[in-house]
Amino acid sequence: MELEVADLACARGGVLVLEGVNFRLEAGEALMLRGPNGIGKTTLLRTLAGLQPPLAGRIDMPDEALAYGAHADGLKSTLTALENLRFWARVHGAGEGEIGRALDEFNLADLAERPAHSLSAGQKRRLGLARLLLTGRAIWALDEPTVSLDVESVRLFARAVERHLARGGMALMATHIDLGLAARALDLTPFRADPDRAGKAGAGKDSAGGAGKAARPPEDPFSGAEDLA
Amino acid sequence: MELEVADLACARGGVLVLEGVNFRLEAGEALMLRGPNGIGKTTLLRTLAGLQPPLAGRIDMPDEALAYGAHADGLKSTLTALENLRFWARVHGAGEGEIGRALDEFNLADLAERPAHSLSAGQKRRLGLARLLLTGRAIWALDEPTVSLDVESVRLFARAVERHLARGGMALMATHIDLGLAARALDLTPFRADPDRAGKAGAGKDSAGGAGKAARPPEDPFSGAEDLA
Amino acid sequence: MSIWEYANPKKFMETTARFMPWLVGLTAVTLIPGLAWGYFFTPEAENFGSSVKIIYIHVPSATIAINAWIMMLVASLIWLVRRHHVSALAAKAAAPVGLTMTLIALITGAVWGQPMWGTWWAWDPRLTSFLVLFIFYLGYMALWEAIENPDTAADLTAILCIVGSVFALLSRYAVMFWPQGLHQGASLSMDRAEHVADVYYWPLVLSLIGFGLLFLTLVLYRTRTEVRARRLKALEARERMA
Amino acid sequence: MIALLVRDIRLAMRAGGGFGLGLAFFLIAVMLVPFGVGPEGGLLGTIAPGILWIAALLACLLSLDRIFTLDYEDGTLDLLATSPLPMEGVVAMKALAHWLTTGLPLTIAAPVLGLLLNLPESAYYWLVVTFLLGTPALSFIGTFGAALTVGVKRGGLLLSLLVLPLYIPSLTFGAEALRRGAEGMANTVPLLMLAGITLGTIALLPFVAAQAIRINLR
Amino acid sequence: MIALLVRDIRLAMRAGGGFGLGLAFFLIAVMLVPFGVGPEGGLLGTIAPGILWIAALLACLLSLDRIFTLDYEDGTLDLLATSPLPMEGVVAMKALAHWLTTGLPLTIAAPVLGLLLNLPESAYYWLVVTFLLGTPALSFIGTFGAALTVGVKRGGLLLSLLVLPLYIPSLTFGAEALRRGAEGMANTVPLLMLAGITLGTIALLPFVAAQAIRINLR
Ligand code: HEM
Ligand SMILES: Nc1ncnc2c1ncn2[C@@H]1O[C@H](COP(=O)(O)OP(=O)(O)OP(=O)(O)O)[C@@H](O)[C@H]1O
Ligand SMILES: Nc1ncnc2c1ncn2[C@@H]1O[C@H](COP(=O)(O)OP(=O)(O)OP(=O)(O)O)[C@@H](O)[C@H]1O
Ligand SMILES: [Mg+2]
Ligand SMILES: [Mg+2]
Repeated sequence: MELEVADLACARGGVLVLEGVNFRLEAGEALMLRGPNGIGKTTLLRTLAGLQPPLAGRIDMPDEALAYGAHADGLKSTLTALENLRFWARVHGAGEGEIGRALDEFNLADLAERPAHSLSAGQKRRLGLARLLLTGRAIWALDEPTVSLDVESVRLFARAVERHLARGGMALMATHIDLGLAARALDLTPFRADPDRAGKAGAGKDSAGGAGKAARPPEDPFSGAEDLA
Repeated sequence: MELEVADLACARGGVLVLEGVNFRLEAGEALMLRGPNGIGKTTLLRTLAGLQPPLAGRIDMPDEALAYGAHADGLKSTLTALENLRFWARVHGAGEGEIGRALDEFNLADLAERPAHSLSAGQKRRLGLARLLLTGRAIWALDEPTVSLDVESVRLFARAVERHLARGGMALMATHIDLGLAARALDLTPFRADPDRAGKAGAGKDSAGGAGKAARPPEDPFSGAEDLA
Repeated sequence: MSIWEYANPKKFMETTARFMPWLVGLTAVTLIPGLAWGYFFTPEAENFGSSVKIIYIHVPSATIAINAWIMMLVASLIWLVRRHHVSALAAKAAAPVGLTMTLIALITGAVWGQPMWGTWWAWDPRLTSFLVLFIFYLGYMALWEAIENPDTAADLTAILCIVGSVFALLSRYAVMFWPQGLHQGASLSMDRAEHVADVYYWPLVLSLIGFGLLFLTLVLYRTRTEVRARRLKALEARERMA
Repeated sequence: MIALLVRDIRLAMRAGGGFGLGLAFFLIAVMLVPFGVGPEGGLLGTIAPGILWIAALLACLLSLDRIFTLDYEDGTLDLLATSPLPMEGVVAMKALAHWLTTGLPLTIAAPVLGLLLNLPESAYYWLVVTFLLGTPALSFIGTFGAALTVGVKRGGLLLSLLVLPLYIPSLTFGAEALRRGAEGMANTVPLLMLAGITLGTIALLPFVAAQAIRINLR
Repeated sequence: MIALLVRDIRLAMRAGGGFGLGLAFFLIAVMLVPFGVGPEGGLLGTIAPGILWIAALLACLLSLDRIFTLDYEDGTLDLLATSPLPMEGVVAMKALAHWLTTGLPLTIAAPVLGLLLNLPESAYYWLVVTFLLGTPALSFIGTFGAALTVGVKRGGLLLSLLVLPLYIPSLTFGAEALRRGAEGMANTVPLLMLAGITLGTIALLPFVAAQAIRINLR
């Protein structure tokens, strides 16, 4: 099993954000996505999760292999922690045993019967992370998973990731802090889309077909600047 | 100007969370609130901000001296960054010059005309922090201010805090990461409310008036367990 | 020794535990004979037929339904002013009882209206204001249910109860502008000779007292349950922190 | 999929979840009519079929924005979209849960409200029949509307605006079938149309709505 | 304080902000009536005053949960509570903004809809007068209801349940004054009551609502 991303371009709110993203991830590997605020980490992760189509390029991985963890945790505040996990377990076909293990792994056993709205920010986050174990999926794509976590919980999480990798899983994380994991880092800064490129290309002569290199994102038909007048 | 907290007790969702909190902050000082997830950092900050009444104890500070920064940023997603700031400036009576300075200090000038919903997580956070400069208040009480910020923005923020302290301000921050500020830390773990105390006292004989030491939070009249039958 | 002492949950539980059985007994000895007397030992009215006997349920339940709201209003005020937890819980406990009484009055009224007026329902001012009361009970209970923190819920429902009372009075006055309706005037008041014949009078009084006691019993029972529920919550919270 | 249905119904039953409130709104909206129009029985009886249908429709409408918006705001919808459940199934289950917690209770309560409005005796049977045939369409159409507006912050009003015109055929046929039935006239045609609309929306709209959600998440 | 008013109106004008939607709902709800009740002119004219008032009330209702919930969810309300503005002022401004973006447009649009419903000629003057006198109360009462339910997730339906009964006096007096006015009868008493309720709610409810918000933030 592997994840290969080739020449990927993605947009957010109609604006081209990243292009030419290339990387490869093998079983047991983790990749940390780095880059300043607004570079496009969230955009990239959402594209990989299939929530938005790539503008260009390829994403090669098996179907239904990726578990996405977003900024928001997807918790129902009136359900208890356990009920929340049980719902996701049933959606992904996981059993009761796995729920118990997920609770233990994130030190949530004491909070199992509490409604989610009465948890503190970090406790909620832990619950959101526990869900990952129930998906049974190999590729974890996580957006700032450690937000609000205290030092101890960060360690719990790092250990959970290590175990996941040891089982042959993969992880892809956007984070600004150091988790102490042995992982490659991928800085997204070089892939920032050139804001001028689209305009320049559109001004060229062969703008009719957009049949340039396949990996180039298609031109925005409105980006030509010369006939604005 | 100073902030003094004496024997403070606070509750969250009707449950006593912290008691006997004591500290003192002088002009130019910063205090980092530490403690594991769920210890009560958010609860303490909300109490200081006056959003919930303390159960017992004293909070001594001038009126309207505290600016609160919560987990949520209080941004209107359909307004632009500038419009958002301008609203808060008018609420707090700050002028246009201060808005410009706040934008500069958090490197937001380029984003000023963007609607807030099109900002990335870290950009939103920066905008939320810029609001603090417009309140003109001396005590900043911030709940995990650096969530989602990249390294560069954390540095911007640290510098803004330092400038605020140099002007004679104070800061009180709950955070799990190290900001590189010269600041005292206050670990909240020792103030965790003793879960048995309330019950024991309630079971005692003189539970009628609750007229014990003034600093003690009043008994929860329902905590006596003996005649549940 | 002040009456406020009973606002302490512990004291309240002890005291009520002592006289609950007596109260239940007293309710039984007024309500059962009252209703039995009314149903089996009064003559049928010449122009009302046997349907007149519904009066022994209809009038007391209607009376209690209104008074239950007034009791909730008073309890809410006490909670807001003196912050006695038991009074908040008593208001909460009274709502479902009041709602049920309102429902009983509405249903018996409808059942009675069919033979009397030839219709189950008419938009008569009195009936209409009763329907409004029904809605107020529903809203009050829904608000209690919707808010998790019990003290917050107590505060907000108390505010709703007070504001709601004002608006309930206003709407009562508003429907007076409608053409006057079919409903009976006062039957027990001042000049009873004019309204209800003596044979119907005493059983009615008895069942009124019975319904009053029934209300008291139910409210106390439910208040005790609410106190226990709160204690359970406090205990759970304690275990959680430990 | 069943897990989703169970969860949605459970959420509706929990504090603040909205079960019963649709019903309460129906009751109140019907009650308002005499306050506005005046208490005269004959007039009320004449307009009762239409009023009941309109009120049911508005009660449905008010609960529509719970269908997806909560799940969207707390991130659940993103996670569901990446889960093994097909989005079409998710949409269908949500519509079904909405009907079970709104349309069905309305159907059961409608006869009581008919009493309040002096509905003629002959109409009660048809009241229940038309509601049973018609309300599922309200839920499925509403779910489609909710899917369209899921990205709009507090889109409740926009949602109403989009959905109300789509409700007009169901309303017209439903009220017409009820009125004719009450007067003892033949009402097979409007009844068939009503059922047809319901079947059509159940069969087709989940696919369209699922597509709308995918576009909105993008 | 003016800043708050300006901001609220501006937010309402922005995409998805809901300005105009209340109006649209009013339009559609009134339009539904002929579909439900049947197109007969005389009947429509008789019920028109009541229907117009009820529709206005429901249109108000639908936009109530925007008043505080958005500000609560994104943290603005916490920040406003710690700002120098008194909470009473915040509440009053929000109610005023709500009226300016809902009640006032409704008042202006109502005569047009009166045409659709065959409202008798004599009624148009009174339609505008009763709306002008009555709709501010709807906004202020609604703001109070919104303050009570601000902590309840997606409390829209609960809000309706709480607020609708509080609307009954305004509705009854408003519709009665309109009906009497249209028939050339004396309507000073209901008109005075209508105005009295509006003044009373404007004077008192902001204080109560501010208290409710403080309790909810706690
Ligand atoms: C659904 C229909 C009805 C409702 C909601 C209703 C409601 C009420 C209410 C609210 C009261 C006032 C109790 C009090 O003020 O202490 C009352 C009393 C009474 N009702 Fe009804 N009623 C209904 C139908 C009827 C009918 C059909 C009759 C008989 C023809 C009737 C006869 C009476 C009488 C005799 C009283 C006692 C009056 C008094 O003591 O003040 N009611 N009802
Ligand atoms: N709806 C939108 N419309 C237009 N631009 C947007 C929209 N949402 C985000 N953007 C822009 O797209 C870029 C990428 O945003 P993204 O959220 O992917 O960044 P990020 O790397 O996750 O940043 P952060 O570390 O702050 O979370 C940013 O410059 C942002 O301003
Ligand atoms: N609504 C509520 N009802 C009951 N208990 C609550 C409620 N909200 C929070 N709590 C509990 O109160 C305690 C304090 O919560 P608080 O949010 O103050 O913690 P915190 O120190 O800010 O944690 P974090 O670092 O995770 O943000 C926690 O144990 C939490 O579970
Ligand atoms: Mg991001
Ligand atoms: Mg916190």
